[in-house]
Amino acid sequence: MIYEGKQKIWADYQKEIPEDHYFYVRSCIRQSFFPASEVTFLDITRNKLGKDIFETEHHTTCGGIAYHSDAIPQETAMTIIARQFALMKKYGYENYVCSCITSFGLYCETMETWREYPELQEKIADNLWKSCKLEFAKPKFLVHASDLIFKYRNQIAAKSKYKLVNVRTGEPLRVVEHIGCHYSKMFPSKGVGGAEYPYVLVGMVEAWGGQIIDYPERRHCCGFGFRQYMIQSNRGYSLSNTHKKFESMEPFKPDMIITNCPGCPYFLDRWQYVIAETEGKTYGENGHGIPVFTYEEVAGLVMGYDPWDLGLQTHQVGVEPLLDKMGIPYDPAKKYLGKNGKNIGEPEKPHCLK
Amino acid sequence: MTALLQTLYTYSQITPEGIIDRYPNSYNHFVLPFVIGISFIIVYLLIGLIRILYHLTAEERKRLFFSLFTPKTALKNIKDIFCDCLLHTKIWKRKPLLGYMHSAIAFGWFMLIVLGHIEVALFAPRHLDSVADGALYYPIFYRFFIWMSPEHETLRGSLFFFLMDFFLLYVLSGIALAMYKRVRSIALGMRHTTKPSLADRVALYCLWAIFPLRLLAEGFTADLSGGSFLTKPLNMLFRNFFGNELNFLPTWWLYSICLGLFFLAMPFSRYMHILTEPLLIVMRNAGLKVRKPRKGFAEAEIYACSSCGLCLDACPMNTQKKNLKYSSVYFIRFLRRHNEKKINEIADKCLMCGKCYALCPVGVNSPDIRRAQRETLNHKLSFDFTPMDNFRLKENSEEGAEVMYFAGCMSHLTPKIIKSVTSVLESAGKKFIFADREGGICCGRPMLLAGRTEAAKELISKNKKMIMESGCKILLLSCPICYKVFKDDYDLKGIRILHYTQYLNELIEKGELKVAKGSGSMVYHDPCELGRGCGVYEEPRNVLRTIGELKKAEKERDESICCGGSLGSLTLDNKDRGKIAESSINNLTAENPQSIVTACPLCYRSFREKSPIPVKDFAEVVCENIKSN
Amino acid sequence: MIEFGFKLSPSSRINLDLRDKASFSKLVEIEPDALKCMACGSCTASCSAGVFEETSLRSALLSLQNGDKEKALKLLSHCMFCGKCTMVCPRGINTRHLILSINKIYQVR
Amino acid sequence: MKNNILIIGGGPAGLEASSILVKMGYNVILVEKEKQLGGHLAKWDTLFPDGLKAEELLKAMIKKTEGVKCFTDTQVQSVNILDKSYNVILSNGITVLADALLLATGFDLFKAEKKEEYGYGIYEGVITNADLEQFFKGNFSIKKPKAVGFVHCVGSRDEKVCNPACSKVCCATAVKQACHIKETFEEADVFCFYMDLRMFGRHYEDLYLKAQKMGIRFIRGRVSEVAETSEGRLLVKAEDTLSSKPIKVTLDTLVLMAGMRPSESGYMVGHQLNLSVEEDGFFSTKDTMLSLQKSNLDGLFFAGAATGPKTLPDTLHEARSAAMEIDNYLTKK
Repeated sequence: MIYEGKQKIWADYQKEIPEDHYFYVRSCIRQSFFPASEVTFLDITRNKLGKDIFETEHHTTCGGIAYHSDAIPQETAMTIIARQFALMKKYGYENYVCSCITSFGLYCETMETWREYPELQEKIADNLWKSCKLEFAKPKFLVHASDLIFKYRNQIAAKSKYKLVNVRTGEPLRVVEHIGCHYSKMFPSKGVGGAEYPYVLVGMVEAWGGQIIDYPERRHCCGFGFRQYMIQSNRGYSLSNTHKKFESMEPFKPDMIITNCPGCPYFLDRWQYVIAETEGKTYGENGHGIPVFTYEEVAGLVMGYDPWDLGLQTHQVGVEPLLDKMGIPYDPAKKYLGKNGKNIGEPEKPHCLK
Repeated sequence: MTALLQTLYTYSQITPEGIIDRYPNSYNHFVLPFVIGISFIIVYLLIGLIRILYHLTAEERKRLFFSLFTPKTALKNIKDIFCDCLLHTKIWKRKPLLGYMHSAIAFGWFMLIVLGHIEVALFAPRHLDSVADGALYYPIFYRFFIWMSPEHETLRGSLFFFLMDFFLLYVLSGIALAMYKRVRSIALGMRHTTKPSLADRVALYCLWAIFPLRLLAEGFTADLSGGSFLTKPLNMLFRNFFGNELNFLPTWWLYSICLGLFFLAMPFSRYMHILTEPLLIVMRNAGLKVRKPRKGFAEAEIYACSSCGLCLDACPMNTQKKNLKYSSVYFIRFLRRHNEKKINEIADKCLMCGKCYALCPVGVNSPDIRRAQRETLNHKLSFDFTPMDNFRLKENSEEGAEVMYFAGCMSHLTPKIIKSVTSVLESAGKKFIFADREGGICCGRPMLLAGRTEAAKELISKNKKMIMESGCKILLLSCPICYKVFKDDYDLKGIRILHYTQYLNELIEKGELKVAKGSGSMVYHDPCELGRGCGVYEEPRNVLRTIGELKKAEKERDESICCGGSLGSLTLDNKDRGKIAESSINNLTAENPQSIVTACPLCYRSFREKSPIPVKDFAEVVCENIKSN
Repeated sequence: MIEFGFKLSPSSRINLDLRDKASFSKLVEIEPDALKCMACGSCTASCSAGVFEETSLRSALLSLQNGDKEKALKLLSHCMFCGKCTMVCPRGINTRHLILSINKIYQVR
Repeated sequence: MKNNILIIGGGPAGLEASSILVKMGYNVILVEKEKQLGGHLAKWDTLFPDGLKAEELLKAMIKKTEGVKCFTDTQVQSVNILDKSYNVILSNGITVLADALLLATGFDLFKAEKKEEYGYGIYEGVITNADLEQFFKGNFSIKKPKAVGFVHCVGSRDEKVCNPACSKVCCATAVKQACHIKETFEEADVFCFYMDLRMFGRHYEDLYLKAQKMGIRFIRGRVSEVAETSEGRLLVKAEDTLSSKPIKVTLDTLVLMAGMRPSESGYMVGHQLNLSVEEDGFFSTKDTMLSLQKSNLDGLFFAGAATGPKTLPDTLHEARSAAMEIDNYLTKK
């Protein structure tokens, strides 16, 4: 892999990301699967870096899941989005940051459609007025939360306590980055670094001391695909996608995976358990899996957050080996203690996966 | 019969006067080489015979045994052995000089042996009593052991002397020709001859030496033991040169050594055929067939090959010198030597045109052995013909249609043939069922030729079912390959199987189809499977003669040259096939005909690729010349 | 092992790294024509057995080159050896010997 | 003194070369075996890729040949190589002492009846590309077809007829003719059976796209046999190799795209001069790159399809460069 070649491509896909003042919307899935990630995001940006990130409890889903599952038509999804934009306008913001990749894709798609067909935008504005009596304005800048962390990566690095380095060997950790499909595959110009070699996560990993590994199936979807995972009998398809990625990355011996999408970390994490149970195969060292993180979790680890405050105990693949490598102290006894100090219950031990 | 033997026996007990054994015990050391040789060959033959019989199935052994005592086959055996082994009538017919050479050596030698034994039986019968009395060698060296007083020379005795000298001369003339053939084979009508092996050479030179040595030896002793027009003058000549005290023992030693060496080399040389050919004739006449490429009947065939190399010139592949090595004679030689790689290579290459078999003086059916050899490798290959199970005739049999036309796979690539056949049938007012208008099951012959007998049998049974259910009376074929297998392997009771050449000939002879005389000249090519394969030579010619001027090919009928397109060969490539087609066309156009007519879709296609003159199908020619009423 | 109600689906991708190069070179050795096909499909179109069941030398050769010998053998298992394909092949391939050789090399007994 | 130049073959190559040479001031004699000039061009209706009328092109070309002595319906009877010239006796009795000879003998169309399984001359609906052009010109009739097929590579890329090479122009011709058929018989289904579609020239791909847009169906598979249905239509069999399935379709007209074979009359001339031919039967040129117009004989030149299949523009380029080569040769002499 010629690094300079990738740099040339990255140079072509520079995205303008304003420094401050964002209207923040959450992700349906991440709120349930990785609730600590969004909390960490807000904590880092607001409290550690002092940025103005506004969020309101009045925002809803973007409609993406329903839209991609053919449950609602595009116009409905657009109207929901118009309402979000109306909220942004109402609270006086012009920059829009969303936590979810599906949403990000849908916002891009909607904005592009409106650009091509202004009459449709008129119609949606009309719909919104009729249904909610609201008026919206398109955001001046639309970014994904990972874009922001990318933007702040050096500030985070400056405040970091730990690096993505194996403290025992001094070698940088070998990191697989996985980008959500809807981040830049639909509109390469909307993603940092484009679609073929997205730079958004690579930039973070490099800034924090890790080493990115590039494996053959890096472009491949994690297998999340709404239609596949929603129906049980189709999940084999989803599983096979993930399996293919792991088979492909296995020879590179990655220490961890970093992702920027709601579904990817979930599937990359949980399917390792299913593969281990059905095929008897594990991909990490000594029967462990490869731990999978969201970018906020990685940022949090680097900045010295307590792993259990980051919600790492909710992962299927144990994170302890990685914490050991990075030299991050943790208290195993506190792993399953809730915020209130009470035990939240321990999951059943898997047969195969350590 | 017994009475006759009795008298003969009593008669032989009387030693005629004036014949005296010159040596006590009638023994001299020089007979040893011969005795060793003859004993070896007898033992070898016995073991070989037992081996062959052992590898026959019980059924085959029974058949062979009964055939020996069935007068018809027994008589045929005798006739065949006499004509083929001794007189070599087959070679006479094709190449008279070559025939003379063979019969001179074989028949002449045979007569020398027979007459020698009769002579001993008449004049020194006690030596035939047992091996201890010298029964093995005495008749051979008779002239050495006796002294005959000239006063007692009888008419009967001199007749024998004359006959012995006569046949010796006869043999010597054959040997002289054989030597000449070694130098210039083309003079005897052979372009290529086989390369002799070491054993062949030893046996050959011994054979050449035996009879001149015999002449010398008997010449030396002619004054003592009698002689005739050849040996007596020679004896006189010797006396003039060497004086009366002739030391003749060395020539007798040499004679015996040559005989002994010849017999010792025999099993490893081509001359084994002298002894095995009668066995082959007997087994063939009993109706035995090749089942395995090297055991049982095939072994008799292999050892009966005289390695004469007549098949070299016969083989159509030998238009290219590089293909000489694939001829039957080498195939059989490698079978004898167990050279597996070469055996398979040669077996697969052959076009199976059958010309080597047709021309073989011994009648070794090498195409059959090749097929059996292919089977050893290919019979295990699995196949699946279940999809063909439900094949039914697509068209309902027309009311009163007696003829079923089975075009075969290949005819579908020559629409002209199909169109001609069907329109001729229509002109003759014949209703017919077109069995494979929309495609059908292959006849099985190609499979059979590839040595996949089981697969072929399955195809055959499926087709058979279809044909029997159709209720037709005549099965009409336009492809000789199909025709051959339908005729030989199908067993369609109550159905006449006809190639279209036969059928159209019949229709024309019966007047059901009228053809006009055209003006063009043509030559007819005998397709291998139709001519040599099924013996159909006359019918097509008959029809063609009524249509136009039929010219002759340089070689035709059973000597016709394969078109090169044969399905028989598994490995011959396209280029080599083209070369064969060219040579076949050259052969056909010897008399400058205006067109070539053939009766096989494969020949038709092969020729059309290469021929400078128009190539027509038999049915096409008939169709063009139908006289409309 | 836990029953999840779904499982890994096998990859449909042809993996050329896994193809049986040794057997194919053996095939080429005994029948060099194996390399001459230009995939025109004449053999398949004229096939006598193809009337009854899918039979294709062209496709079989491709399958062998792609490492799927089961498919190749299946595509040839109904071959009646009639030789029509030899006649129509524009590259002059000895199709019958090729089929025979494929069977000899790839059929496990 | 004016040099004599004899040009054998009055097709596009011969015409183009003669018009240039006559302008250069040479004494040009053109021999054509047919009654009319133009070669295959005279028998063609329109030309690919843009549908130019062959007749107009030919007219313009013939017009330029003013001053050329044209002998039509004339063949070369014998050629002798003299010291620095050629002595040529023509079938009309005229003897020419030529200082340079240009072989523009072109090609013959492959005899489609040789592909027995396609049934040319047996089934009524089976015609050749040349027949179809005649139809377009109004000199040949076909019944209004419901479905038409084009078989590419008839007599090309086929070892069975001893021509393993590609004839270069048939693909584009077939697509052009297919469009033309579709324009003539709008209702008809049109199929092209191809092995590889070789649309290599400028605008050829546009022609292909045009054909696709007209609804012409391209099937990647070579037709293997043709049979007649009970209604006298044509049952055509091929394999659709892209779907790996044998297919059959019933057509009314099947057009065989006969390929290019060396010209027989050209071969006769070359034979007398002992010119070497390559395995494909076409004349060998002096080398394969720099002297494509030269032969191994001094003063003998080639232009056009005498040295292998060529498109019309290629042939005309060759004619022009042959004229240059001849001029160079004669000036140097």
